[in-house]
Amino acid sequence: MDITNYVVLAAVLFAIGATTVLLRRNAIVVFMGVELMLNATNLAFVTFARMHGDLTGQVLAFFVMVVAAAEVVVGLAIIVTIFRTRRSASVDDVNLLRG
Amino acid sequence: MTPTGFEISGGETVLFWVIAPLMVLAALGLLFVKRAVHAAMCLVFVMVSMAILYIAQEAPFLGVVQVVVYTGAVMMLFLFVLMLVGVDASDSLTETIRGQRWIGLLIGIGLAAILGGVVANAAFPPARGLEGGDPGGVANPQALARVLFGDYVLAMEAVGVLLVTAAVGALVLTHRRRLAPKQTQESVAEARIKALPDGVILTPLPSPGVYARSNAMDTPALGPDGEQVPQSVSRVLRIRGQERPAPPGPAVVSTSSTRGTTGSAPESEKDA
Amino acid sequence: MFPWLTALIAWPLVGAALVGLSALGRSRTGPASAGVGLARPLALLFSLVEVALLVGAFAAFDTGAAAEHQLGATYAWIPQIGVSYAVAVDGVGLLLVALAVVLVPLVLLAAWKEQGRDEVRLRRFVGLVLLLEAFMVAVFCARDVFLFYVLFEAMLIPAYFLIGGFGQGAGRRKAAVKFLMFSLGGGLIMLAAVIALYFLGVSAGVDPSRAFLVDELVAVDLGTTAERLMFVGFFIAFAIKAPMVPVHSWLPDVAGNATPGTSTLLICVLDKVGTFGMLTLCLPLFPEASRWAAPLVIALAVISVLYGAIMAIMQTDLLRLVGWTSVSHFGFIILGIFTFTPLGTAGSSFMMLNHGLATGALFLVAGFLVSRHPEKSQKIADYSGLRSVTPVLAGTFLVAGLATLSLPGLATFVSEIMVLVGAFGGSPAGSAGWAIAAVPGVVLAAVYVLLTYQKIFTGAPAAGLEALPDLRLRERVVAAPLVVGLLVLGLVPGLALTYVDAPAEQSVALTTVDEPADDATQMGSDQ
Amino acid sequence: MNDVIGLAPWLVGLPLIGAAILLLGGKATDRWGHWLGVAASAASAVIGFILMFRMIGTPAEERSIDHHLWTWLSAGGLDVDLGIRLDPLSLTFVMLVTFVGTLIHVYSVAYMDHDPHRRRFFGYLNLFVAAMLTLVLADSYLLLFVGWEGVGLASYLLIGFWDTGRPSARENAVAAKKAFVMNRIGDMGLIAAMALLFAGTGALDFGTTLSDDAVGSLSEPTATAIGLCLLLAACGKSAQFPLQAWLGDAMAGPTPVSALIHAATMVTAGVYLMVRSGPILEAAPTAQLVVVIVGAVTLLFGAVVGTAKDDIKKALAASTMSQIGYMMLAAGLGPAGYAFAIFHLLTHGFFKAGLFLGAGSVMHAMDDQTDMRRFGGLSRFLPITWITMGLGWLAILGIPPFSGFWSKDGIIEAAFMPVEGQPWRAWVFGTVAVLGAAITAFYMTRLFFMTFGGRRPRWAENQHPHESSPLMWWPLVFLGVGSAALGAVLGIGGTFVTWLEPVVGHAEHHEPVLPVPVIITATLVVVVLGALLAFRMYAVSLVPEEAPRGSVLTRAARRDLYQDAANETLVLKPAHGVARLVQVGDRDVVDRGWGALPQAVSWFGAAFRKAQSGYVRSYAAGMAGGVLVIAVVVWLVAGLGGAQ
Repeated sequence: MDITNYVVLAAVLFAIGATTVLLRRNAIVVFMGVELMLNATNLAFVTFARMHGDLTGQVLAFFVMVVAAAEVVVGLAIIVTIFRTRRSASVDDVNLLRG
Repeated sequence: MTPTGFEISGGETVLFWVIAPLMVLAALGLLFVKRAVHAAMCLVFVMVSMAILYIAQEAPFLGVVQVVVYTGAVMMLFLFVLMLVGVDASDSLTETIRGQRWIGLLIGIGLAAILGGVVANAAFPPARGLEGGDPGGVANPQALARVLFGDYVLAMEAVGVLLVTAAVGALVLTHRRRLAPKQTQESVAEARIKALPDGVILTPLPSPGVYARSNAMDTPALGPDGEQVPQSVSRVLRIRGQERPAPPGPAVVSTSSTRGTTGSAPESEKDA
Repeated sequence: MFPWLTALIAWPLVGAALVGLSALGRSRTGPASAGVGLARPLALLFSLVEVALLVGAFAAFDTGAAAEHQLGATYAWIPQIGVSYAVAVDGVGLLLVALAVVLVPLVLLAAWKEQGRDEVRLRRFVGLVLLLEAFMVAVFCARDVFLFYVLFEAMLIPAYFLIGGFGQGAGRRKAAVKFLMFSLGGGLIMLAAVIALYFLGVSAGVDPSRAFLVDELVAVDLGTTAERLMFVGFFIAFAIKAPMVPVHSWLPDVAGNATPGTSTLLICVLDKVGTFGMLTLCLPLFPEASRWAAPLVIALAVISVLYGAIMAIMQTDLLRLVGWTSVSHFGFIILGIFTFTPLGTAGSSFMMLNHGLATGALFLVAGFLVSRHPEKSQKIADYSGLRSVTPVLAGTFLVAGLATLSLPGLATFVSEIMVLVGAFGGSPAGSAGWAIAAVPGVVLAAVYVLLTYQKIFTGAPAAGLEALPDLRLRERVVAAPLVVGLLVLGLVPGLALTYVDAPAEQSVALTTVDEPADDATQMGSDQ
Repeated sequence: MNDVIGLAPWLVGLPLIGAAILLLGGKATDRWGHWLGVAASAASAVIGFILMFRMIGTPAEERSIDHHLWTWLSAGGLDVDLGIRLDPLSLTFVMLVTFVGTLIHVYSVAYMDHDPHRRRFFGYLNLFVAAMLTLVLADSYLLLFVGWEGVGLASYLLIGFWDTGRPSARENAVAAKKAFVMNRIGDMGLIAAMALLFAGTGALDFGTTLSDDAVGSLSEPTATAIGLCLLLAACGKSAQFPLQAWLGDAMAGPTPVSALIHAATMVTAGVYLMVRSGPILEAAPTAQLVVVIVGAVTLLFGAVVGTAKDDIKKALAASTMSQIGYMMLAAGLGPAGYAFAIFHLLTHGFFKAGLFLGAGSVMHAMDDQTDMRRFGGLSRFLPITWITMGLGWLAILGIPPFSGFWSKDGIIEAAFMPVEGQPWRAWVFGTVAVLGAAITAFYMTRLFFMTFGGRRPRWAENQHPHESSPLMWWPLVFLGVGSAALGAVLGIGGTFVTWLEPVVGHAEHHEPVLPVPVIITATLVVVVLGALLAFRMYAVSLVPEEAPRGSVLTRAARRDLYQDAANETLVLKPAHGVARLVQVGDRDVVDRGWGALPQAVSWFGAAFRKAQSGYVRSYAAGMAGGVLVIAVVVWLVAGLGGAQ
């Protein structure tokens, strides 16, 4: 088997995550899509680390995880706050950005 | 796996071809399942699978971290929030923005295609494997630790600060300032009595099914006047449309009393 | 040596900051608040000290070498891209600086009562005027193309607020936006040319740390196409500012809606940047392209002369009318510059000064007139027979008007005749014909000035205007220096011509370097 | 001579100072201001006398002096000094302007006695004197132009002197504007002439431009163009055809103004310009011919108009126009005519000023009535006016030995001079000149007898005519004496012609196509016939109080041969049409064109605004799509790069 299969898998997962972000209305599911994209990236990092024989890829993946954790914390807090004021978790209900 | 030559073992190949399709399926579940909880479970599956792949790819530390951080912490957090938020119409899969579905799908497929195409067409150097690149031959967690706390110690510290900041930020964001005086039992009681003329019930709401003949969570209670009290059913059930009207007469009560819950669930799902 | 120019630039900035800062924390209301009394004298004091600085600069200026850029100072500003703070003036620049510096106190004095008792507006007004003064002085001194560009755009800020915030007309905001859009549009095109100039200059061997200095760029050969393109870029910006037909549309609206003081600063001084830029940037930097474009430019200039005059005749609004007269006069100035004769160029340089004095006087006096009307009407038809009511005002208006129609004996005549006679012997093809075509402008000028005078000041006084007060002492103090200046410069124009003659010769010499000899025979002066 | 030359600038300076004091001094000078004005003018006249006597005392070849004052403008190859040129020609004008001017100043003291703005009037008069003297003393075309426009300004101010507070105020103001604008049309010619001169000779001062070298260097087309441009200027200033229309309306000004500016001095500046520019005209025979034609046309035009006017001032104005036509005609005849042009200008200055002041005196007596049909039989009540105007009448008719005879006869003789190659010219212009003399005799006699003659007065109610105060009639006496004797004094023996020779050059003597005695006799005969005809119509028979309808020609003449209608149709209406076109074009094409730009921008903005739905997912789709596009582009570019 070719090691690049891992990268292809990562790409597919990334695309699915992106599609989730675009298609789902529930903010929490959208968030999950983001997580999926991050994980897909991590897979690619790990694979590249193995491919090049360089641990930096794994280090980067590690940092991505940490940052992702921080992001989840803040993101979910925001969702909760918004839900409190608007009683809705739909991203479409928050359209204050309309021009 | 030898340091000089690198070749993916047959076991790993099998593992990959078993896990990868399942992962893709689970990921697609994120797109297509209706309930957020189910989506979360799909994601948990993807993440655990990914941990397995990490371990297979000579990253045992990351595999463990993946399980602990993502599956253990992050996804739990998601579930907690889901619990807090509950369910609402946003779970629906009907599209409200015109054209968004096709645009999204197109972009998703396009991304997959282009990323896949790039990977397929790229000329990678011959894979080396991690042992080959580490002359010291140190096992993974230690080697990783050496890099992390050696070359990247500053980034490590910064990330620590980031995490603390995020935690504090979340606290600040979710913290609610008290706008009204604290409610005591006394004040609640006074308020209820004051609102009595408006038709508010003085007593606490009855539990669902208390005065009903069938003792079930999804059946509204009957008031002393024999009318149904819809508020007595959990909000979640009401939003999902899973509540069940109280049976009209005493004749029906005796027959449905035992099988009420199990019999009603498929029905209500059909309604939705 | 004392840095006269830097001092002239910095001093109004200090004044603007002081007046602006002292506005903080003061109450907006309150009857007879003490603050009203402070801002105006403070600003006036600053502008008068500026005049004193100007006298110093004149004393330090060597008139024998008026073509040289003097009193200079050059410091690196953004050395990475070769931008310098470089200031210096030749005779023309110095005269225009003088025009700006002299008009500001007069405008402040003229607008003394304009803002009523509204302290905040008053402070804003005088602060903006001082800010504008600093920018105007700086732009006439700038010897670095980038610095010039920055100031060229920076001037728009105070000007925009002065037009939009303090006008009398209902359409002042719209006029301010129109002004801004036109100016920014031109500025944008100019910016492209400035950047191109930098890169071409550096690639042609200019020291990258001094790559925007005009003196460095003058010697660069840019190649025909590039030179023409850059000329067009600069010229459009200057033509909009000048304003030349057909990019003049913003001017009448501004003139009709801004306060007379704003119009004075804007049209009499700030707009000179356009013609000044043509003279000191377009011609020296792009001599070949200037010659290439001259026939078209001259044609447009003459069209401006006649067009502006005809439109002025057709106006019903007094201040708009004055605005249109400027379109006509700027046409003369551009005509003189692009005929490439020492006489025409010197005439244009002189006319820049004279137009400032004459039109400034006309704007301010018209403002005095409008301020007397019970409804502050600007409609000419609302006035009648005022000569018997306000004889001094009528006389001052007539003198300002006569200056506008270039009556001999006043300075405007000298410059106009220099431009016309110079243009007649001009070297671009057909300039003699265009010069003759511009001559009817003097008749049209007589028509618009005297027609206006006739409508406003003769006949029976209009109802409600029988008891208007005549010019007050303050207003006479405003008008007197302008009138005296026009008279003195008309009888002894040498006072100013010493400053513009040598630069004009040099400018013409620069543009004739490329094609020697053959046009010299066309010039009358050589025979 | 050089010891008094320093006085010359004061000729201009004193009236200028007077004007400044009177105009800026305000009400404080109301009480004595008019006397200051008289003094300033009189002082100028005294200086003029001193200069002239010294000039007479110098040899003929030294009689042209350029007195440099200061460098006026020196830039770009044009060097013009502010300087004074003193020569017999300019001194003649100085004498005319200051002497007649002073008389009219004195006259005005009484004439304007009741006007509350008398001080301002004298300020303007002094301004006029200063400007007129600048005009004639200038040593360059540029400085001449200063005076040229200066007198235009003074004329504008004085015609419109009564521009408020009277029923006719607006009309006066319009008349003033008309005069100035029509003068400006002429000034265009002077500006163009200066441009041509500078291009051709590189200078604008008389000393250089009129020298033989400079004139010789001009090509004939250039010289013709310059000559025609100068003629245009002269037409504007001297009310010559086709720029004559303003002069009649200019009578809206106070009568002394009409006498000084619109009869004696300013309107003759055109003739001065022609004579001064003689060398250039001589180099351009075509231009000369046009000058003569213009003079001849105006001569007849003014004379015809004069026969029909009932307004005494307008009749005199038409006469002025006609007389200047004579001078113009003479000025176009070359050196032979110059001296007589100036001579006639001088005598005309006296007798026409006298006639105008007399008319003013009559109006003063008749409560500002100007309609001659309301006069009649005034000789008994205004004896001094009658006699002085009678002298003026005889002078303008050219009856020997009154002064008009000496100058006008010279012009008629010069008109009969043959021109080489163009034999028709002498006959045509000579005949026109004689014909003009006949018509002049008719309308002047008509004017004189309608005013003073007739047994039955046609006055309005409550008229009590009385002779004016001495301040008014003494000037009349001086001018009357001048009208009677000046011609003989200067004309017998050719004194005046000799005096002017250093400037205008010596005319070679030709014989007219007819013998001189024949011309004189023929002229006198037609003049007497014309006068007798008028006498029969207006003195013997009764003059109707209302003007009869008259023939077509009479009606046309009454309306100035439709000059205003012609201007209206040929110039004003088309000009107004052009102006409307420009105005509409500016609003609908230029302004709207620029307005379309922001409109287009805002249209695009509105289109793009729809994309700003506010839905985060749409934005995310946008971003993702953007990423996709960039990825594709990078991939393609990288692929291409890799292929190379």
